[in-house]
Amino acid sequence: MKKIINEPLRFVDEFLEGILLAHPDLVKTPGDDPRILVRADAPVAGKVGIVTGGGSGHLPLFKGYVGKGLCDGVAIGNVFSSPSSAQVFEATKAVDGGAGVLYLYGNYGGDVFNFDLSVDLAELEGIPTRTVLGCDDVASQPKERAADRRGVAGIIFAFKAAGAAAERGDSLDEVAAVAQDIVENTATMGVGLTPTILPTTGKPSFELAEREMEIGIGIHGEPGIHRGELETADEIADHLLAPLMADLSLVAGDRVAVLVNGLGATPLEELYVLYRRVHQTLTAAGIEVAKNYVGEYATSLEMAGASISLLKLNDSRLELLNAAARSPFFIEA
Amino acid sequence: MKKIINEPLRFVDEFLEGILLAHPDLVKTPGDDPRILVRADAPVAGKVGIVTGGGSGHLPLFKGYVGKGLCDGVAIGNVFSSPSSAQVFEATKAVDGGAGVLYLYGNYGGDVFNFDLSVDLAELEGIPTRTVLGCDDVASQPKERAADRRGVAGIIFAFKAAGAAAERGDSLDEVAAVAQDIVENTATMGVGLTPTILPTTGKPSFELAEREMEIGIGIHGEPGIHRGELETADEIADHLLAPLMADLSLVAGDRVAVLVNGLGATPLEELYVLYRRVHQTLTAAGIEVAKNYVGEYATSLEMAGASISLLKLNDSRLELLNAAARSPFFIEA
Amino acid sequence: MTGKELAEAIQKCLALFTDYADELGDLDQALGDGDLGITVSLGAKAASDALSNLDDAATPAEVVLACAKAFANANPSTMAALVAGALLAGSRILGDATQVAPGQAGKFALAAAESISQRGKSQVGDKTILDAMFPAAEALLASPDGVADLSAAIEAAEAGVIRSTGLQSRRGRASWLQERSIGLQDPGATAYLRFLQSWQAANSPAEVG
Amino acid sequence: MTGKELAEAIQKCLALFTDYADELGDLDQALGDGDLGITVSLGAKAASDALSNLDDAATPAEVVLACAKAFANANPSTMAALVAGALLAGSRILGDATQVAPGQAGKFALAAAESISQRGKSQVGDKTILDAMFPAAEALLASPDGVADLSAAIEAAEAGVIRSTGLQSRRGRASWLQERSIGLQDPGATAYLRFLQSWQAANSPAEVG
Ligand SMILES: Nc1ncnc2c1ncn2[C@@H]1O[C@H](COP(=O)(O)OP(=O)(O)O)[C@@H](O)[C@H]1O
Ligand SMILES: Nc1ncnc2c1ncn2[C@@H]1O[C@H](COP(=O)(O)OP(=O)(O)O)[C@@H](O)[C@H]1O
Ligand SMILES: [Mg+2]
Ligand SMILES: [Mg+2]
Ligand SMILES: [Mg+2]
Ligand SMILES: [Mg+2]
Repeated sequence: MKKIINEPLRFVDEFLEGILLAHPDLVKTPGDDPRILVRADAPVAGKVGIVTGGGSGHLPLFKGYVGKGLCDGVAIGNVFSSPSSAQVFEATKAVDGGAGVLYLYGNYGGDVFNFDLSVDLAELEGIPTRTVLGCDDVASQPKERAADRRGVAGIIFAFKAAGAAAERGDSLDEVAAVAQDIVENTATMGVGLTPTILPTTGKPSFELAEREMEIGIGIHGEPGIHRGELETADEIADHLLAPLMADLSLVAGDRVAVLVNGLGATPLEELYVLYRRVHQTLTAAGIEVAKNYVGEYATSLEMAGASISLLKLNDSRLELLNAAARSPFFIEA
Repeated sequence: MKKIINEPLRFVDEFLEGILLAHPDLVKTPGDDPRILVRADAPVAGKVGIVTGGGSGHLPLFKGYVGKGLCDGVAIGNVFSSPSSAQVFEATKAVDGGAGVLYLYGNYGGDVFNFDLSVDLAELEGIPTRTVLGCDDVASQPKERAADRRGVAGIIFAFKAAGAAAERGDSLDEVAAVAQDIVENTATMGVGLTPTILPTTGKPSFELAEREMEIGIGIHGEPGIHRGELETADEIADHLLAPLMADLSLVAGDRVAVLVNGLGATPLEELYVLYRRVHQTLTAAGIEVAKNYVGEYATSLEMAGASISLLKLNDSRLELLNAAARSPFFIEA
Repeated sequence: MTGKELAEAIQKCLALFTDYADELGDLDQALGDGDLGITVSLGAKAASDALSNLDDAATPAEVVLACAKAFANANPSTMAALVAGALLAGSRILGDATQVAPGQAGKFALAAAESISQRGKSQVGDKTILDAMFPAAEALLASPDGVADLSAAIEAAEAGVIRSTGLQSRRGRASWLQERSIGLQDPGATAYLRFLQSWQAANSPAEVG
Repeated sequence: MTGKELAEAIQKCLALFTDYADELGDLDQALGDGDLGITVSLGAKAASDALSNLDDAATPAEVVLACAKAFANANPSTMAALVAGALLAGSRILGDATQVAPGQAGKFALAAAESISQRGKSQVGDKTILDAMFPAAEALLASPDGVADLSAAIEAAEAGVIRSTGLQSRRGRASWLQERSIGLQDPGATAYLRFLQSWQAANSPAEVG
């Protein structure tokens, strides 16, 4: 295990302390637990608050999407583990500006159980909440069970759109509806080449042979749907893209936003090689790429690999993506 | 070799095609060679142009620093190899707005020889040029031979400041003086944990044992100054920081900009663990961190490791860093 | 069994239980994300520490609640959240009494299983911890004298683990493997079995309560 | 030797020379960035291709210029830039003549070495390609009949490679190793030696020019 860390059990708190030291102008912690982080100006009176959260190890997810035009607060747990309900609730109180709070996070059991407990705590304090789950990984369930899919990189579309809706003054139900609309029109698929090593155990999250890849892998190393010989970039792009296009029933004339996301160790150069093929294939099919994101948006520590996400666009979705936003990791100017 | 690529010899052109497809609003290629890239609005009449360049494999360096308030153009070569003088010259012509062109790139023989040839070509066409070399890696030469050091991540400070100076209308000599001033006040030191594999040869750029690290390594895998057992994050931060503080003769009351840069495969979490220690150490020494950058700014494909750069600040340097800038990879809003 | 005795029995059991952390982590790696080993080690340590800090006069229900709280926050995860809720539900069986009454073990186990079933929207056959819990609870309920119970419960839990291995996972992370989950052993169900086995090994069978 | 004959001799030489690409890459890895193997393979291929496209009537100088241009652009790098400049300087020795005159090899080699020395601000003893080039040029100049030349030049270049291995690199990437460069063999000097050896193996010694 080759990591630049100190005591493994202090890893999460230490990188969070680093974030707080680096960006005091953008984010703060409401109490003294660095695992709860809210925008520097929280709570924003009269604005719907958005709280996200989940396990550590996915930077810039989740911490990186706290800011103006994005989420208001985040609670995160140990590497790949949920925050506690108490932490979620603390974030909730810190961002509540009187217009209610949307919980927007990935569909993982641990997170769901802990956020749901916080829903009850918030209700007791008179803070209305709504919950929308990111569930974009098409490799995890067939279309009929789309709501049971796990949430991966595509959730950033929902952060961006719901964050913009909240910023312009939409009500809690409206912001939740925006998030739900985005989630239902987002599809993602990933490929893994090398595993993540968990800092606390020192063990790889999965094992692949020297020339193997795994299509459909989850961002915690959850097994995928196809393991085989490493393919070329174009073949991989085709493998990932075809199910996404089918899932969203894309046809000529449609518009999409594309996210080519690196899982941690894959060079940006390779992500652009993938993007090239995705762009060419979509364009050839008469589908317009109206917005694109290429880089690391949701990682899995030092996993090598990538994911491709598509969001089917209409005018209102695109407008929300293009609205101004600013966090330490994400700027739309 | 586990890479998401197609034909290795097409790797560079393909990722550049991807960049051009993704960011037509920000960058363009003046002819049909994707290795030459200029800002979408180049040439900007009356403005000093800045051309940079070097080998591929360092994204977001160099391509990522072409935009408003940054460089105007770039010419890049094969992985870790120089662009040709013809390519540098083509970039020069495309960005020349009548106020001359600054060549600002890292101090590597291949680059120097090719940029110098282009200086002659530009002179023949009546385009005045100045050259400033990034030479911030303190591991490569002692202080007395500072001008012979190789250039690494710290060059982004010079891009940012010189770009801002050019944008506000400084003359060619003034922009060159800004770049030179920044270069002379920048110091960097890096650590490598795992090597890069060159796509064309499939060979690692160096070899380290399972628990080894190398301090002072170059971004092409050039050997460093100390190879030893992997240390904790805090020990590594201390190892890298002490020579930088000495090199810049920092004392209590000074202000600095800090760049904690990932070399490719190192998770952002680990960079923040390093930043935490750097920030704490500098603060404890009475040195103010007035600006910070944490992330991947100059990489070496999938090398695991990091570098720390310091820029000694004064008011004018800080003002230039804070000026607005925008490229596909770098936004200062 | 008083609250203090219960706390000691739990601590002894947990000391053995954490030896299974690696096994549970490995099983969770094959079917999920591999963190169950951590959840179990951190959770057991937190629960043990919480019990050490508890007043000697604490009732059995208070002992269980302290464990629930500690386990929930140590490494929050599916298992932590479900177990914490299950202990909460179980604690209600114990009421305010200063002693665990004979025969309460079965009711406790059943309430715990029902809580997980409700919160997890899951049943026996979904290949979760419940495939071990419900059969074990039934075995405990079948004979109220506590002695036969634990061995029978362990047998029932083990049978549940084995039976469910052949099924497809329908809940949680493992469900994403779809038909590829068939043949892999459920980590949560195994954790429950190992917990019962640790209890038996650590405490004389008669002490089960 | 006509331009056409020269072009063929170069192509035969380059075909053998590229076999050393791995060795040169490995040496460059130890002292630099490991790309010299690529520079040499891509450069040799580009030069060979350029020569194939050249008019049969091309003069020796035109042949050399075509190689220079191809090599400069194939994989631009220190070696590519220096070699291209060196060939340019050497081509001036050949003038407009349609034949390479006997004895011109030495003058060519010296002009080439001087060009690199000037552009690279480097001398013999700095542990670069020049530590092989200057001694070889002197050996070629010492006996004007071309036959003895090449073997003597190879010997001189080899001695230069060996001698410089004990020195500290003072130019280019290798200089950043400072005293740790001592004992490592210079890739550029080795490349020059391998080039001469390839020439000898590919072409009968008498053909050297
Ligand atoms: N909905 C559910 N109902 C009951 N048990 C569940 C449910 N989801 C998961 N489990 C149990 O939890 C175990 C995994 O626990 P854990 O590793 O903490 O989950 P995760 O890492 O996904 O948060 C599974 O083996 C299964 O026994
Ligand atoms: N200034 C110089 N003068 C002469 N030769 C040089 C100089 N710098 C480097 N070299 C030669 O170039 C060789 C390395 O070539 P190359 O691998 O192309 O360099 P790089 O990869 O650093 O661009 C060295 O082994 C040395 O012989
Ligand atoms: Mg988990
Ligand atoms: Mg090179
Ligand atoms: Mg798990
Ligand atoms: Mg080299």
